[in-house]
Amino acid sequence: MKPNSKLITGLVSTALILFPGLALAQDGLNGANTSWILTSTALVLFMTLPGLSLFYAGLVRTKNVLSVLMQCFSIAVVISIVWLLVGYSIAFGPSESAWWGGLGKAFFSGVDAGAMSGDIPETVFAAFQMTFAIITPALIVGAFVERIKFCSMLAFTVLWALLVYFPVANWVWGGGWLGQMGLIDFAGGTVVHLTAGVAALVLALELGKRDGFLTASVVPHNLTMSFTGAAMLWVGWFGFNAGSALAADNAAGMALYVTHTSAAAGALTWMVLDWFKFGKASGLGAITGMVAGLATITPAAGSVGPMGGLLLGLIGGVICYFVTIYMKQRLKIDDSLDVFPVHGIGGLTGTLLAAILVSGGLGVFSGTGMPDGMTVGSQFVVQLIGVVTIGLYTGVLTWVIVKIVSAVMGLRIGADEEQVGLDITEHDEKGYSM
Amino acid sequence: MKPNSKLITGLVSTALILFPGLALAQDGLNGANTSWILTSTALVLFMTLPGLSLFYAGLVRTKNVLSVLMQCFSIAVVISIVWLLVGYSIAFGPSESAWWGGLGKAFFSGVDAGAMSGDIPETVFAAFQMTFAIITPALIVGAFVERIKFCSMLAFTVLWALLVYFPVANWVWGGGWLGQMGLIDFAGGTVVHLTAGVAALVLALELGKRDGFLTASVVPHNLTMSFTGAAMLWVGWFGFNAGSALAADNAAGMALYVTHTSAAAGALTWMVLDWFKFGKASGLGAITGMVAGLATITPAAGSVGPMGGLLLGLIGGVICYFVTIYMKQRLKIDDSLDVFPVHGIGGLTGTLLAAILVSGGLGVFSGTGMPDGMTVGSQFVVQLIGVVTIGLYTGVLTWVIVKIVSAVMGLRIGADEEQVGLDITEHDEKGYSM
Amino acid sequence: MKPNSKLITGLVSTALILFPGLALAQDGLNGANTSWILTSTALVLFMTLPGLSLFYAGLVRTKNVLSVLMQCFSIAVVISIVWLLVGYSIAFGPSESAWWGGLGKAFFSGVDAGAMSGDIPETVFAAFQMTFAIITPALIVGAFVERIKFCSMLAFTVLWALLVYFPVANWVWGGGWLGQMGLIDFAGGTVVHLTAGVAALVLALELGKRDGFLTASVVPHNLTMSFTGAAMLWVGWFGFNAGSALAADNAAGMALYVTHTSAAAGALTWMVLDWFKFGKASGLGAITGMVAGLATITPAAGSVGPMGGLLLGLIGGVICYFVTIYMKQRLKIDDSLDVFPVHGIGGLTGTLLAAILVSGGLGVFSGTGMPDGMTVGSQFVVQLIGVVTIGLYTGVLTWVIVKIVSAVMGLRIGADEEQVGLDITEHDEKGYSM
Amino acid sequence: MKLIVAIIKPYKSDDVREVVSELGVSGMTLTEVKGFGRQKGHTELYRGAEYVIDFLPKVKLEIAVEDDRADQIVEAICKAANTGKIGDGKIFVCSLEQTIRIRTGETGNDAL
Amino acid sequence: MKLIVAIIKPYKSDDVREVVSELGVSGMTLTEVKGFGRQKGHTELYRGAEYVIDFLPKVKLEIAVEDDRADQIVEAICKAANTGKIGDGKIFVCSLEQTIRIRTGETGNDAL
Amino acid sequence: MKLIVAIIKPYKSDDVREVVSELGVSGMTLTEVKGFGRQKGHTELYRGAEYVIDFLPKVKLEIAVEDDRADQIVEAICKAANTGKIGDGKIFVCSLEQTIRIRTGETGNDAL
Ligand SMILES: Nc1ncnc2c1ncn2[C@@H]1O[C@H](COP(=O)(O)OP(=O)(O)O)[C@@H](O)[C@H]1O
Ligand SMILES: Nc1ncnc2c1ncn2[C@@H]1O[C@H](COP(=O)(O)OP(=O)(O)O)[C@@H](O)[C@H]1O
Ligand SMILES: Nc1ncnc2c1ncn2[C@@H]1O[C@H](COP(=O)(O)OP(=O)(O)O)[C@@H](O)[C@H]1O
Repeated sequence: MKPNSKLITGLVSTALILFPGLALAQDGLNGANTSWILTSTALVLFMTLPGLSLFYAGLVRTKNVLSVLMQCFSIAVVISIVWLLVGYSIAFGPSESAWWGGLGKAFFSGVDAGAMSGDIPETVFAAFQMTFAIITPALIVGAFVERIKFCSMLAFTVLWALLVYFPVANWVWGGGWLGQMGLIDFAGGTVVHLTAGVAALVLALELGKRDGFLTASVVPHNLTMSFTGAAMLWVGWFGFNAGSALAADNAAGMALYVTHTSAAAGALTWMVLDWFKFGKASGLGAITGMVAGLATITPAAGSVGPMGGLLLGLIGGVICYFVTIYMKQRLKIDDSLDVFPVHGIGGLTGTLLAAILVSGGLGVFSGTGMPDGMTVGSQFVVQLIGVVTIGLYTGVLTWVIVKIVSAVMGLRIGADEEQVGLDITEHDEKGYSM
Repeated sequence: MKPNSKLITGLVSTALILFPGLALAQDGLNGANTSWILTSTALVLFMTLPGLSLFYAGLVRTKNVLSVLMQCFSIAVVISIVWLLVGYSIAFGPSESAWWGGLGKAFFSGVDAGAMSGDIPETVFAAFQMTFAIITPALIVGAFVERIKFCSMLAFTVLWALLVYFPVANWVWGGGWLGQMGLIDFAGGTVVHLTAGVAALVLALELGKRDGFLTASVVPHNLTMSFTGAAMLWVGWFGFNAGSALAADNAAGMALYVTHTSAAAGALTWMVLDWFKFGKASGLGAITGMVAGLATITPAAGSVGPMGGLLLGLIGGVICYFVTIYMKQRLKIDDSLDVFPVHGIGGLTGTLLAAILVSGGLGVFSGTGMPDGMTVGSQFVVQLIGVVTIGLYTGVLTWVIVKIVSAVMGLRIGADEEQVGLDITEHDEKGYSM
Repeated sequence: MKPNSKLITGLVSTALILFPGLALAQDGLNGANTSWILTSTALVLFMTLPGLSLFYAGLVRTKNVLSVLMQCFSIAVVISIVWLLVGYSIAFGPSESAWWGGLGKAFFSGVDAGAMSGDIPETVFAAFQMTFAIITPALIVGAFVERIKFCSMLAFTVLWALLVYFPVANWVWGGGWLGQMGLIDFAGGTVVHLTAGVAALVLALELGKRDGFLTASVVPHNLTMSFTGAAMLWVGWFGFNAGSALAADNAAGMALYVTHTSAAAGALTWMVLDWFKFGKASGLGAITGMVAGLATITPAAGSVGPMGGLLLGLIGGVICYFVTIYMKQRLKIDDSLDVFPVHGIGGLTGTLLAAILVSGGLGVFSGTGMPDGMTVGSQFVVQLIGVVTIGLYTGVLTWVIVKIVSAVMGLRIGADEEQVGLDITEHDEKGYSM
Repeated sequence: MKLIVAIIKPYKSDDVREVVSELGVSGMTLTEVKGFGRQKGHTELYRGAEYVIDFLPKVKLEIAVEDDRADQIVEAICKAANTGKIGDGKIFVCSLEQTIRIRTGETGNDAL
Repeated sequence: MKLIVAIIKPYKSDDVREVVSELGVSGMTLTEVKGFGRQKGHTELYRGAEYVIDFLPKVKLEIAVEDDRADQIVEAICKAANTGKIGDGKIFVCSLEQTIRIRTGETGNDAL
Repeated sequence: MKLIVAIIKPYKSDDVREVVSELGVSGMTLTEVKGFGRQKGHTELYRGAEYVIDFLPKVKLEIAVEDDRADQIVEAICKAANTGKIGDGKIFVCSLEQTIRIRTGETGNDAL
């Protein structure tokens, strides 16, 4: 494809002299997209550290605050290492298989300073995806806070990433079978939120309830901390969703806008529902609704329009609200920080609704238009297949991993340790010594 | 304007092959600018959530900390929804009127994935501007903390945005009459800070003083929280001011630099003044001076040079310092977190001084040069008109809105509730349960 | 170099019509790089405010928390002013000298809205570098917390920046003799971390120990605050290292990725070592290891590959761990927050190892390849010269400055003030009044 | 000597300090406590669930006084801390065997 | 009247509140305190160093009761707070000369 | 038995704990309190305004001891907590009617 007309060559070099900025564009690098994905990588890491960490840590009791921060932090640490060693390769490696990426890029072999992924450096793509691999197991933390052994938590996390997250990421985003089938999951409704939610549910059931569950002695110790973390999640989510466009373009812009709108709609929903149910809008309700709105829009952020984003936030908000209550009040499952009802159900709802709201024929609620050769019906079937298979796969594998870890090293700390709190028993530290 | 020479077309396609990064430049998209405004949008949201929220929440008493966080958060939520429904259209809609944008873009109609605003996607422009629409009413929170009803606060906010913020934004930035007149307001000295400051003053007067005002029992409960928020404001302000260039270019660079310098100069001023007055530099003084410096530079960030930025920070710092003292000690007005003296006066000062410091003939203090056909005098008159009309308009409209809300649902909580604190009475929650 | 063929001119204007985004590329501006460095500037400021401030403030006792926040904040303030007045010029001014930049750019003269630095606006380059000049003295804070006079601290900071930081920055990055010699210091292993570490050591020795040093009464008052700050440091470091590429390109991508990996490796190392030594992984240990990994990779972030980043984090982690223990337990030096063992030793280690890991012939551990005309040996000698001269220069100059400040205004507060705490004695404020 | 222990509503502590200062009491010690009593605690919301918090924030003031001034001071506290609403609190009076001022070693009434 | 002061493990406070409520005690005051005793404090890590923290978190309950119910209540607290492990805490009983309910001015047993 | 209540400067609490431990006292309870007294509180700044904070941070130590060791211990505390500066604090001594160790049910001196 190299042009060999002398004139053209001359023009091109002239252009390079005139527009030095273009020089970088050689070899296909798009600096603008690179800039935005570098930024998005920072934003998504920021979601976990400190965003999610603070959000979760504020919701537990004082005696466990540091253990939650450490759970999130150490997950980021070990996943980062595993990502380098094999994770990236399993998820995005060059294998032809529709089931995993193979080990061709283990140890980042071949991912040197010159490697490209589309029009951005491969290192940038790999770093961006890594931040997703970090936050997904970190989301699960909400299920097992205040009672899990630190070492078992780490072992679980590594196994879970290897057996659940990396393969599923391959299926959907790495060229695997679900992606080939046309599953719409822009930024992780299934890959991230559904897997995390289902895993959380399994863990909550296996671990059992915290001592004092559903009594006033288990109230959040610091809602200002949770609020701070929630606000960071909102901001960071711009990188999560708009970064998933892998470009600084119109798709990114729309993703950012609908993401924001859905967050606001989810928060509003919870405020209104709390107001109806209890006569007051609670702060924790508002920020939880925000997370529900964000989880719901995530798979659909590349498909829906502004009003579609509003709708998703409202619907996701309502559904997550009632599932949260049902799980806690009726089923009495101690998914302590409501990972399944908020992330699992939110991600599931958004993934299914994306099939509808992507349609270009919904008037003011129109999305970006049905993918080629798809109808709302056929797309919905694909989405359903995605949700069901990923949900089942995650549930079964998580259960197996939990059983293994449990057998080998035990899962739950003793009752005495639980009284004292994990900060002291697992880390010999206290959050506050004021 | 379409080129029809075959040769040129050929060259262009060749160029696209050679420089794939350019493909995005089709249809006028500038990826670099898009990248920076996406980032700026995140930065400005970050200023409100968690920045300003923490800054303000740390300054109130423990029993009201969560209510302040909720005020800021819920303002972000409702304004985001109103923005989608009509706000964006009123501020930046297509109407020919010099007074508002009309309803042509209500429900974001026409703002689809292909819509552009200049060389960035319209969604990005709209999202960026939305973050300004969020922070402006959030700034007003400082006036009514610790004593306003939550529902009245929400009603006030929505009405105020509709009747004050969206129209004023149109006048100055949306093609309205003040913009046409040549008012210099780069990032919101009048649109944001003056309107917020004046509204705060009106609300403070209408609401009356907090119980315990000016006694030691009303000291900030957590200055580390305020410090954290202030630092976030500083960082986020880079998006606010440098993002207002709507491009990643020299104007953005200069805006960022002068913004930073003015923040530092404002902080230094308060430290020195505190030192002279009390023998010690207080931390709260330093961060307040920083905000004063930032508010002051905001309208002028596109006009002044580095030393001009320094000067603005110093002057704004001094003026805001003494007005703050005067309002509190002499007038005994409980504008609780000093919104008017810091933001109102800062924004006003910067707007007026922009007329002078924009001039290219001030030696080392030169700015970017007078706009075409303007002299310092004529520009100053324009600035004065802007400040006076926006100030008056905001004052009157705010007063009317307050009276209406007050009549319909009441404004201030009861004395007993004030004793207990808004966290419990308005939200059934506590900030800390440590 | 101006093309004068009519045809070409015509084509170029056509191109500008076709690709309006290119218009900005005139005069050599690269918008993508500008966007990323604007972002990086925000990220690096974020490292100091609030990142490092919170990291440090959480580690001191309640009575000194605000003083630490104020130390970091006021350092940012005064350095920003000094940077504008002379600092930028000394570090990056136009002088031909290999020892300093001269005063040609004092008061930012000539740095107007049109000035360029490479393909980004000079204001952006200057702002980015300023954030480095801010964080370096802020790192030193860790050595003197809880016992230094506020005014002496400010005087020391200004003198130290003038006599140590600005010149050393010139030597390495501003065209000075070490840069000419080929010293590899991508983002500040010597300029930032080594200078800060050595200065910290000198100050710790001169100031003496805190009352209660090495007893349980001097435990961190709020590890959740330190954790929050540490997480912000991690995120902000992306701007620090990847921004140092001064472009949004492959070098930036690799720098970001290896930076992240080294942070994770450093954290893992400390967790494992704590586990072996004490039977538990401590949270403070984990985040300290993270900082050690980050300091170590900093000079090498432009030279090593992914596995090289892992190695650096592991090695830096181990070395910093044992030096930290040795300094505290054996030498009983109260470098209170371990600036020397973490930053000084980390920066030194990374600077030396860069000579090896830059090599392209290390298989999976290969870096970007030896610079032209260099061997591992010759490069190592250059690195050694850099480390030794900068270390010695910093040590001597810091000692002189400390002696001068000490003689003129005293350095350490009185024993009574130390009991009461700096928040009250130096600022008439308290961190918490809950 | 008597030790007067008053458990009152937090926002009343400044008022009480003032009245007893006026009566010549030169010192007192304040502790933040949580009280359980007839006054109902408040409800807290947690994601669709409601919890009743039984313990309410109160302030405990301890004031050591000479025997003959105890009644007068108790009365003054009672007045200053009274709002007429449930939860106003209690005053307990114990006998104090000895008081020592650490700085001087003074004992008894001199130490107050 | 007696003032019963019980220093117990923090997580036992709800249990104790319940049993004494059942015995008709209508109020009590809780303070978060730190206890030093036979129970060993824990170790804290700080960057390669270890510190022993001597003081452990405890809760102090103060309950004013009529003389004749004191023994019964002390016994009940003892039972509810007992875990059989070192550090369970202590109960101290002092004599109370007077009690006043601030709201009503009632005194003595009526004020409890 | 006696209950010794010492209100001291916070940074003196370790010293006091040490000396009384040396005298064989095996336990004590510490509460963070705020003291009002002859020692002047500090000034706090708030955006151009100044407030005087009357209450200063203090630490309250409660130590139950056998009758015959009370004087000796009071004296030791006095010495350890003394700085000679205003605000050193006070020691109050009350009579204790009963002490019970929750873990074992022991009473009286055995429970200390
Ligand atoms: N028997 C008691 N022993 C110790 N403290 C008590 C007792 N009864 C009440 N209190 C304290 O007094 C406070 C107020 O008591 P409460 O019964 O609510 O109202 P009132 O004082 O108006 O009767 C309680 O919150 C508690 O702190
Ligand atoms: N002599 C004492 N005076 C006051 N408080 C005491 C005394 N001895 C113990 N305590 C309190 O009781 C708590 C438990 O005492 P400890 O000796 O640890 O165990 P145990 O109660 O099982 O003997 C201590 O933490 C302390 O708060
Ligand atoms: N009458 C009192 N009753 C209870 N506590 C007191 C009394 N007087 C002083 N205190 C406590 O003792 C502390 C020290 O008293 P202060 O008058 O400041 O100094 P000094 O003990 O040197 O006379 C006070 O802060 C307060 O906590």
